[in-house]
Amino acid sequence: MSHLHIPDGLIPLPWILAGIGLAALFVCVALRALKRRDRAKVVPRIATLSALMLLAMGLPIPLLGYHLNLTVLTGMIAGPAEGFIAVLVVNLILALTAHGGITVVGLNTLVSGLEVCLGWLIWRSLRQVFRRPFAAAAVSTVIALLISTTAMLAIVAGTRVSPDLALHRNDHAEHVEHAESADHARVAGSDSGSLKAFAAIVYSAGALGWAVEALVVGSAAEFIAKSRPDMLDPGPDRGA
Amino acid sequence: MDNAIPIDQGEIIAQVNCLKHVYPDQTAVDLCGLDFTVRRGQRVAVLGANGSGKSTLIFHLLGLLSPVDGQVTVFGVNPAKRFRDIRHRVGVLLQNVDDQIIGPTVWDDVTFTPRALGWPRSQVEARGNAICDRLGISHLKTRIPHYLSGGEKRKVALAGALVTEPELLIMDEPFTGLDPRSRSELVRLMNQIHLEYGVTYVVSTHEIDFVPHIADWVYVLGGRHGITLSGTPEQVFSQPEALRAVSIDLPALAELFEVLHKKGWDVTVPLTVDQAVIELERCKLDAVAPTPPRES
Amino acid sequence: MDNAIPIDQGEIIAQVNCLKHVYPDQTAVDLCGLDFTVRRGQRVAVLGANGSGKSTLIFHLLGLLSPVDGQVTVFGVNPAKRFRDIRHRVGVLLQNVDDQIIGPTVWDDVTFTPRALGWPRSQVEARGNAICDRLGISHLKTRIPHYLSGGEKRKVALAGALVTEPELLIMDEPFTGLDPRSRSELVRLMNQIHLEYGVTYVVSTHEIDFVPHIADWVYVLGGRHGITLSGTPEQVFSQPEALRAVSIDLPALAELFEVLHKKGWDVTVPLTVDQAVIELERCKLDAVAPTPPRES
Amino acid sequence: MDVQFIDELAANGRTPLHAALPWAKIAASAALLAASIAARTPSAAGAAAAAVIFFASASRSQLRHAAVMALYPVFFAGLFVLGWIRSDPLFALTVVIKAFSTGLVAATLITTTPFVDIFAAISRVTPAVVSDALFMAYRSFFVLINELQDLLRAVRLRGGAGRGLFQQLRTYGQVLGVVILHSADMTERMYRVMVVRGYSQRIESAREWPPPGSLDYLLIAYAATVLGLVLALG
Repeated sequence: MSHLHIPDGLIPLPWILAGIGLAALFVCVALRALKRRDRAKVVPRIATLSALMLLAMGLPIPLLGYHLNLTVLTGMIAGPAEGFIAVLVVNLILALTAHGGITVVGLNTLVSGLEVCLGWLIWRSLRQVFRRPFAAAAVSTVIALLISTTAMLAIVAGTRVSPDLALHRNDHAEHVEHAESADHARVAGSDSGSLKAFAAIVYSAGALGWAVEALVVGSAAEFIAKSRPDMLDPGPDRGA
Repeated sequence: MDNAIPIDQGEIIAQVNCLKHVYPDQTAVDLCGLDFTVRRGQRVAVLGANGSGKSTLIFHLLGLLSPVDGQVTVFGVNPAKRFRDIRHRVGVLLQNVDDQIIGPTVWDDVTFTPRALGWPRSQVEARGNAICDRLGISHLKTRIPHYLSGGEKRKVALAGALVTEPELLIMDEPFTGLDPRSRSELVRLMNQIHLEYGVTYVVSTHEIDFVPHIADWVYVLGGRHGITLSGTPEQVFSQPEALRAVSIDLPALAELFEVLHKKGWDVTVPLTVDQAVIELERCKLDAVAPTPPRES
Repeated sequence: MDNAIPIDQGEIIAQVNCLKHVYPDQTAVDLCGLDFTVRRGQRVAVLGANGSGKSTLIFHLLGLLSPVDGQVTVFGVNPAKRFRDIRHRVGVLLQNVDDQIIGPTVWDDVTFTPRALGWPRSQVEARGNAICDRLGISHLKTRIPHYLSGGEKRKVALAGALVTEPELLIMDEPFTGLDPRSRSELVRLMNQIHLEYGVTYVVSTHEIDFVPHIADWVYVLGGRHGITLSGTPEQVFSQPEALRAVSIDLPALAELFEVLHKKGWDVTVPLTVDQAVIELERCKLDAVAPTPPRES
Repeated sequence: MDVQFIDELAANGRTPLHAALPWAKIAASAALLAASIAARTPSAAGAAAAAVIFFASASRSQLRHAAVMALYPVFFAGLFVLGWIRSDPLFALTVVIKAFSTGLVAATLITTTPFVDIFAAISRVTPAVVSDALFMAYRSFFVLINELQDLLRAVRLRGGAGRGLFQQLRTYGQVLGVVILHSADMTERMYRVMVVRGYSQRIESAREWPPPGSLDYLLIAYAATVLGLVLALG
């Protein structure tokens, strides 16, 4: 719950297509950035990081409904280019296992991709600020997840000015009348209230999730920094 | 090395009776032949090919699996239910050494269990230092486990298992991945620990060559009924056909003496090179002596 | 099993001269003792304890590492620069079998290299089917690798290495993680392939017991100068002190005969149980025969 | 989410759906997915859900596993529409039903069709790096999960993850750190294997399938009919 998987059937088609298009664009950018590197090196790196994210999700966190994502840690280790493709791979597998919608793979990838990129950026700048890698990693995680959750809320808000609009957006003639006549009233009033309620739930439940994720990512980063500092070294060639 | 003190009696500290286990994928393991008993002070080897149920047996002793049928008792309790109560009395060395070293440094790892059990700091320090000295890894304390050799990692894991001074040490395939020198070193350490701490141990292995050096009691797993043979190494090795039936080949020495025996030499199967030399020298003396060679 | 055809002459297909390598962490490996030469049709074992430089040598032969100093030549080219050119002539089996299977199914994996090399489909099919038949894994073709046993995975990896019918097969510690039965099976397969395809192979191992069964030429790694011994298994095993100096213990049989020899028995070190029986029977006959036993 | 368990269901199951050809199942699933999403009213969504449940029941006893998996998107959908339950309960209900039926379609497909076959279909529309990473991620997952399970077992035997949630999460972080270190080594080994085995183009799956049978045509016809009906219903 440190991050939400958007299910199918909620988001209207234009947003779905926009999500897929934008995700595809970013994948292209990432692939271009990786072009100079040896593919035999890049592919196993992306693959193992994806596998790690999937593994972490299965870790039995003793809090109901929570699971880890490791998106931020992936960003810290792999940088944005490899990291973005890794979250695409993870989201594809998650969609197949009903853990996030199939049609919204694009949007879900954009949200987790944002976490990867933010994780990479914030970690790079915070490493100089905090002496302990634990603190730098934990704070990076919280900030990245806070921003990505907000982005996800923005998507929901953007797609759902009116619930009926979400349902009927692609209607043809016979439904237009119904959509327009019945729902105008609701758009302004109750929906902004619903969104606020939704945001309140997401932020408060999310905060606990961020704390869990931050603790685990912090400890993992500390362990790696001790054993193999080079893995977390923001080397110049990792960036996109 | 052979400080074997065969013990057929004494306090029983672990026992498995007619164990049956079914894995989630429906693979059934049946360890329902002979009973499995560990007595205080024994060095017990569990010998079997891969897939014969060695790990299943070990996991039941550790309470990691719960039997479908049959009984498992360790220090009087059912480990599947109450392993917590006996945790400080049981040390564990699992098969893959890389997957059991958790601490970021050797010292963190060696002292993991007493810290997790909430022991006072002074006691953690004392025990940790003592066991590191004992196993000769004091110089590694600040090192990062990832960069140690396989043999060194084994010692660190062993120290982590022994730091609580357990009465029973359970080792699952501890020789896997070690080169011959590190294996011999481990055999030496196991016996040293047995002598000095009086620790009882159970070790599963598919390396038959080591059995005479590490065990005074052997259980052989395999075949339809699970535990098919048990006895001292001498007793077990004198049944080559029974061993082959469960896919275990004799050590080269034993095989040599089996062939010699079939060819009419008056020899018994030796467990070590020294014993083999004595046997052969005796045979040769017999041969040159006035009594006619006993050809069968 | 011992179809040894010791070849000291013949076309040299791989050669390493005074190799020096420095890893990024500044560990230096110096393989500058004896030269390392592989001739067509040889079965070469590279024997050494962990950390003696076996993998370094193998990685240089495969062009995965580039030497700081010294020369590596395989099929006349420098593999670090032009491994692509000789890839279809070299089959490779690396240490950890789990990381080695790339294809999503057994068939995809076995045919990976010929497809990557762009061979025509019909040839890929023919070769793939032939090698699967040969190694007895045809029934596994559609299986997903992670459901295979360790021994089956090894065979799949071996099939993937042999599918291009390479002239040279390079294996890094292929026995690691296998139980004794799977190891014997692998030894049998290696020899079968050697006989049927005439493939030359180089195998690194720390398991000295297998060397007589898999090699007709042995290089021993260890000590300051890297390659310290070379010769036929008989020649190498008759130098127990030199082996011990590089942390390699003799197999039990060889050790027994070394002791017997020291005690004045007129025996040479055997490589197999059969040879040992012949040696001992001869000795016994000598002992009872009228000629006085040759005590030294 | 238990990838290992799902994989075992798909690889070892023996039901009519397992017997159907992967491409037929994928096509049928796509049509059912479209039908579920296209439903705009609670009744249409309910009809689509019933059709999906009927389809999924061809996986016999595995249906319950797939249904449990489908509860996850239901949970999230519930969260998303929480604010609308009072203002527009029908909308909320529709979204939740749709989340269930789409989830059940995906879950049924994945528990009756090995990942490999689905990946092979995906790899036709994705760049090589992505599809190769997909195949290899899947392999790596099964190697690494054994390691993670071993480590967690070791933690348990060695005294537990610690007292209190804070300490436990710290230990989990450490354990993940160990797995990440090992995965870095594994990456290096995979690189070597790929170089010596001639990796250059892309990893492919060349599973061969028998010609489609009546079951395959039946699945597709059924799904297409459902889609048509739902579109007609609105």
